[in-house]
Amino acid sequence: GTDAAGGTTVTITVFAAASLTDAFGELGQAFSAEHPGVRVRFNVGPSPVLATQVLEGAPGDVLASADPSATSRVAAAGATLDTPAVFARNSMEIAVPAGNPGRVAGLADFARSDLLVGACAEEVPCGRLARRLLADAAVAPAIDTEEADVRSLLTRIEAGELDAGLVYRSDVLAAAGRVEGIDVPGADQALATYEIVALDGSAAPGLARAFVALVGSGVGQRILADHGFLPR
Amino acid sequence: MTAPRLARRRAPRPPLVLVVLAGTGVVFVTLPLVALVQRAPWRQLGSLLVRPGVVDALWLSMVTAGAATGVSLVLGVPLAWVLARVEFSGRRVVRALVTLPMVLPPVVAGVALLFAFGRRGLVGQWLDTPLGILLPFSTTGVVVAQTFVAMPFLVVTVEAGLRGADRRYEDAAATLGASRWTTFRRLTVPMLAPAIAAGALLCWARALGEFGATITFAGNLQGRTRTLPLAVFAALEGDREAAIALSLVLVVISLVVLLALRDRWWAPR
Amino acid sequence: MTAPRLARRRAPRPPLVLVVLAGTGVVFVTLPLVALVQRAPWRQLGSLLVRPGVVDALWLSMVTAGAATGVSLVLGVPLAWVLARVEFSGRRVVRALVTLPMVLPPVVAGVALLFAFGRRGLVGQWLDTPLGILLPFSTTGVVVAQTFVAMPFLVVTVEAGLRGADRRYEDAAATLGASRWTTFRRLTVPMLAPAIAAGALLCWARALGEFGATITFAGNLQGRTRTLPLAVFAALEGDREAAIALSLVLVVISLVVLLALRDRWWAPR
Amino acid sequence: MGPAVSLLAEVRLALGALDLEAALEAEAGEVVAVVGPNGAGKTTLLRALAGLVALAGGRVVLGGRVLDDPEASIWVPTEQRSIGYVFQDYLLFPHLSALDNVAFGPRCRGVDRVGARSLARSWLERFGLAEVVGHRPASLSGGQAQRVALARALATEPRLLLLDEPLAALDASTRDGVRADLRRHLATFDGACVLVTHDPVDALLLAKRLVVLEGGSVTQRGLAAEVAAAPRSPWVAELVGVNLWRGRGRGDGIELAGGGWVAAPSAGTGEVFAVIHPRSVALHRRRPEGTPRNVWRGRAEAVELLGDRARVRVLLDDRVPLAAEVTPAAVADLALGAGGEVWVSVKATEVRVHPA
Amino acid sequence: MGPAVSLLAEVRLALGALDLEAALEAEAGEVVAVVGPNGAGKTTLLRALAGLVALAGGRVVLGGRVLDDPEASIWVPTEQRSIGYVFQDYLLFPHLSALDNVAFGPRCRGVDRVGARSLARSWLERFGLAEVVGHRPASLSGGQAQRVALARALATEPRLLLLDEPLAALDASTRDGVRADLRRHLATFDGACVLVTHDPVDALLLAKRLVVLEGGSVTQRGLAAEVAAAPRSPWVAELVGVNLWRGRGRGDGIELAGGGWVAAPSAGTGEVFAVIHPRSVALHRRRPEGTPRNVWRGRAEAVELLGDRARVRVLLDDRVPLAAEVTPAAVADLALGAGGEVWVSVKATEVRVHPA
Ligand SMILES: Nc1ncnc2c1ncn2[C@@H]1O[C@H](COP(=O)(O)OP(=O)(O)OP(=O)(O)O)[C@@H](O)[C@H]1O
Ligand SMILES: Nc1ncnc2c1ncn2[C@@H]1O[C@H](COP(=O)(O)OP(=O)(O)OP(=O)(O)O)[C@@H](O)[C@H]1O
Ligand SMILES: [Mg+2]
Ligand SMILES: [Mg+2]
Repeated sequence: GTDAAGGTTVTITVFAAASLTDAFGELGQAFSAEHPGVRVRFNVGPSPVLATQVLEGAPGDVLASADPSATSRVAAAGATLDTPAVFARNSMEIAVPAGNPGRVAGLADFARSDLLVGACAEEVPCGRLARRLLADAAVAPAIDTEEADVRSLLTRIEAGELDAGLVYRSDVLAAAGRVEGIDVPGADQALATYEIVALDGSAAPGLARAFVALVGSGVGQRILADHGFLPR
Repeated sequence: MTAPRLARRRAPRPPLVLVVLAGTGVVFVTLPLVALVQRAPWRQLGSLLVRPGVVDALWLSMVTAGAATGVSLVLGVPLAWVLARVEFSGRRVVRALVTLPMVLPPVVAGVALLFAFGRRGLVGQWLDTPLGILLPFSTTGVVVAQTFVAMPFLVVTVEAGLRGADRRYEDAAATLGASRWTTFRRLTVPMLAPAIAAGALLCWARALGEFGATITFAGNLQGRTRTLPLAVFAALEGDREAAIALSLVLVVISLVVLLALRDRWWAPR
Repeated sequence: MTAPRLARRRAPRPPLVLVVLAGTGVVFVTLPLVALVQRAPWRQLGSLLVRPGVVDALWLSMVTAGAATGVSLVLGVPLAWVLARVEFSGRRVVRALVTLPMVLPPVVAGVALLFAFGRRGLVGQWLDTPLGILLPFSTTGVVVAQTFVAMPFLVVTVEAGLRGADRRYEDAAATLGASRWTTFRRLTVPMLAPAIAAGALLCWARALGEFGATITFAGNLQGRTRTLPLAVFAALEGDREAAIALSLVLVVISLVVLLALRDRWWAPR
Repeated sequence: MGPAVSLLAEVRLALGALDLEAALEAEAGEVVAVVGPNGAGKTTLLRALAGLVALAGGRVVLGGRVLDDPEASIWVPTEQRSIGYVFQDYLLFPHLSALDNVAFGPRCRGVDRVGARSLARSWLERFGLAEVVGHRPASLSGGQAQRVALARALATEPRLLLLDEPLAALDASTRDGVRADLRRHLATFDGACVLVTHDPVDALLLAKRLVVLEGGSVTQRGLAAEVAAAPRSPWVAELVGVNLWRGRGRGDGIELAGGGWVAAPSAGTGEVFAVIHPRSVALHRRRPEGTPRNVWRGRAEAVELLGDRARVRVLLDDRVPLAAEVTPAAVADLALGAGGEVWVSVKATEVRVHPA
Repeated sequence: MGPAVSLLAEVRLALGALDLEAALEAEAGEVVAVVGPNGAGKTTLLRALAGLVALAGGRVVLGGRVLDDPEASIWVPTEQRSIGYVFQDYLLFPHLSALDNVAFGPRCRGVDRVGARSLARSWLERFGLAEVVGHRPASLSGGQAQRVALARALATEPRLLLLDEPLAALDASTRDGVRADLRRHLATFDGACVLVTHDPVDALLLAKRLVVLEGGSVTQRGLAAEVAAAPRSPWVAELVGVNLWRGRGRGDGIELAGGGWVAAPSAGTGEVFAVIHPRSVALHRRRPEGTPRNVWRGRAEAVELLGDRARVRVLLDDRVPLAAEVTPAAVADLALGAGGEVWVSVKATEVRVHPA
């Protein structure tokens, strides 16, 4: 198939990291508004899983990943149309349950043994960033759990099971009211990067590239900013 | 007057130890469910159910879990029979292999399925190019993933049932001229109804709750591969309340199915 | 000369339909495993196993899955007995409740456990402040999560076994002066060995592969709550090869356990 | 063993199509045989005494202790009843050896493992089962299984023994031995025993009193000899081997219920039973002349050779069955075969009459 | 039914402690009774004929068709053997009604559902089971279950009937009826039939020839009358109700194997059996004077009353058992009781001698 013609509906499939679900939902609507007759469909999941799916021949048009290593793996295998581009960044904040029961003030509190604190596992980007921030602040943290992703960390904080955790700003925003965010000094030194690329297997490479372009455009960046992401 | 007395006699004081242990078990399992229900966003539930995608996911879950159970029955009951009744070398190995998917972390199971049935996979490559069949990202792929993960539960349960059964009834059937196939159909399967029902239930439940293998192998596409657990996953990202509400939908449906099916299937002979 | 002939007679030509279906089942289940093994990074395996954390995770998985199976046996077999043998109103509801954790998406199961046994949970709050017991983030928490998710498999299997069993043997035991407790211990349990073994196996496998509920409820800390599936998941994020290798460790261990236990437990009476 | 025990039972219950209503008494040390046709409710009666099936009404009292009384809401569960039960299909525990099957009861009643096993062994040896103590039930022959079941029931030294066809699967010689052993055991046994059997020899040899159960009701009861001498139902008559007809007494004869006349002295009036012993029945090829007052025409249905006697089953008027006992030589002389015509004569003095 | 069928079997196999080695022949339309003590291997023999247990050696041929021959590696599976088997414990399918149990066989052999059911119903009615056609086995009485099993086996019209104690659970009157019916059926049956039974009456009435199996081997075979007249083992003797001793002939008497002397005319030489009918045994309180040449001292072990006869079991020299049949009056006269001393006399002419 090619671009929309004669009123028939064309569907493009965007593989998106789970943390982008809501923002990309809006982007998809914006894209459909720009391209009548084109529907955007999302396949959301953990970034490495998405990369594996692409590498195993899953039929997708665009890959938007929260983990650059996943995109580079796909690119290295020659499964992309272009080189991956950064389209958003995210900074870290301390999240505490509503009311801050642990009286957490800053990174130094991560060393307190009377608190239950958590971070992501080292294998995932948010874990690496959290460790870098803690190291920069010379804090030896007493971490009680290393979560596999930000979301489960956030779930835990919301439930009051943890007194504090290091998560993304966008996540704090999404969970507004249930968690409170505390700024971390030097957070801009450790930013998560999000990459997007059109895929080689796309049946509609034109549309795929157009979607990538939309994400990088002013409209796209504004939508992302609304969801707490920093500009690329 | 007779009926209650009969009941009274049949069940004289169950032993305290057993009742206490069983009670503990029930409380342990029920508490989290109660907590979940208590914290559930009941007010949202109505609006949630009309959200686009939710009904799709629900329907897809029912269809795929049902299909996976069906496929598991068709392949798994004969498999259990062969394992229990036919002597062949390597039987233990086959039996162990068949039970392995149970212990594989589901995501890895999904990866393994991709390796096998993906477009570049061991078998998938032959399905794709000459035949044009693509399992991943199709509803069929969801069924494949669920079957792979859930069938072993059926096989193990039915095999245990077969091993516990008195084989001499099968002898009797043979003297009446029943081939092994007839015996299987008219004797083994009906006499094993409780074990098969239990196995199918376990299989169905495992398929219905299946997440890791499905998202990895079949992806997460609304209307095609996004089953309810995948929808819960997607929802957890933004709106946790919605995710819990969705899970409750799953729970309620299972409850209805369990309550409805039980008595017909489980009646003691 | 006698032995092989005996074997020949016992198993005259199994019906083709069954063999074909069973074979299809085996192939279907085995293919992904073969593909996984084929693509596994065998060279890495050695270095992987000596990585810090891997042995910890392995050991923790064994311990917690074993403990969860033990707890499930202690609570689940009596529960199955009560469901199968004691008549009480609401029995169907209890039975349905007990089977629900099977269909709950594991992550939601973890959330439910948090709601119940977490620091602010329904029961957890009383465990935490006055008693100082904190289940999440502890190895005990892992066992709790695994038990919650896996016990229903045991209960359903054993109940099916009990319903398939001939109750008149229990009558006979009563005439010999055996209390229901003695009957349970000395008659019901031994006669139900195949069903209990099958149930325990399902339960163990489910606990060993358990991921979602564990990570949600018990967290993920090396040496304390990071079981092998959690390690696999973490590795999947970074190094897929490592993840596959770790899964293979799980597979090999299960294979060893399955091959070792089977014959003693499953021997037909 | 405890003090002398006696059983007093009145059982009323409904099970499927069966309405069982039977009273039963057994003095201390006494054996009561329950006999009756298949499906009469014998097994169900035993199950009710054991507490395995619920009474709808009536009561069961053993040695002064009320075990079951629905009206008074008293009910003692089976395991507290001190009974021994030999089931019609044995119900040996399939996962235990013969030895452990027998040791199971003593173990439940508090005997330690070693004691229970040696007790079990001695019971098994008593019944000639020394060779199969280690066998599982699946590898026992039918007769061996039945003896194990008997040993298992006796080993608990119960106050009430319930034996459902305990010797049915035994071969002739084993049966004699086991019966004698059982008899000896019962002679020193001060509990009550209820024995269900189809074998008149077992009934007559083991029990003093008989209770005849037919279609759920007791049709006759009394000392074995009394019952044999004056059977009150065709089934009992058949059991004890005599012909029994029912009719109305007319002074010098009986008008049969289904039509027909039997000459008999002092037949009395009202409903009566006519009992004719097969030995008193003579068979002829032609109509006999002479003193016998009862002469009927019939058809020989079957000839059974029982050692030195032959039993011929004759159908009179194509309707009324009659058994005759003659010598094998007579069978040959008469050239009897199934379906052959035959004349029957019975002297009126040989017809015994009992009021119904 | 097909053409006339005859059975030719030679069975050798080992099962647990049992070494079975037995040959069996049955002509077309003939019934062979297999009798023998419990655990002799009768059931195992039937199972081997049915193909449910493997032959180690020998062969089974039915109507010219080799069913089993390990040497030639021929083996026809059970379901292709056209047999009917009544199992000792019935093995009725628990999930099917009596009707469907009986209809199962015809269905398997290609009869349509309606036909199979009406066939089944007629078989059940024939055995007096019209009332329980819809019952599941769990709600059948023992005797009803056995008749259903018999009907199930006969309904397939097999070429070879294997009946393992087919009448054991039946009450006396039902038994006579079912036996007569079975007899009638067997008379028109052109297949072979092997009947296992403990009941001499069944054996004598249903079968022409007997095979006696003891400890896995055939100890005697022949026409029923021949076997009864010249039993060759104590068990057969007991079965037919006579005393049988083994010894060595010494012209005018027999030296018993275990020691002791029995006077008998023309005792011959070599190994012989001495057969003494219980009726020929006289009992006395004091040492009798007179013509009887065999006089022994013994102890009365047991007295059994069988209707108008009493059977006394005497132990001679605390070792050799002997059965005597006397009148009940004699028992009273002698004041016989278990353990009482008694003198036994047997006229030498009453001792029958057969070469062993
Ligand atoms: N569980 C049951 N449900 C319905 N009917 C039953 C049940 N058990 C027995 N019956 C019926 O009750 C009647 C009596 O059965 P029971 O077993 O007491 O007979 P029985 O006198 O022991 O006969 P038999 O001599 O053949 O063993 C039978 O007609 C049987 O079909
Ligand atoms: N599966 C088996 N394994 C081991 N031994 C067995 C097995 N089946 C039977 N036996 C033994 O073989 C012998 C013969 O058994 P079988 O059942 O053939 O005897 P039977 O002649 O039918 O006796 P009965 O008259 O008591 O039914 C018995 O001693 C029994 O213990
Ligand atoms: Mg009965
Ligand atoms: Mg037998």
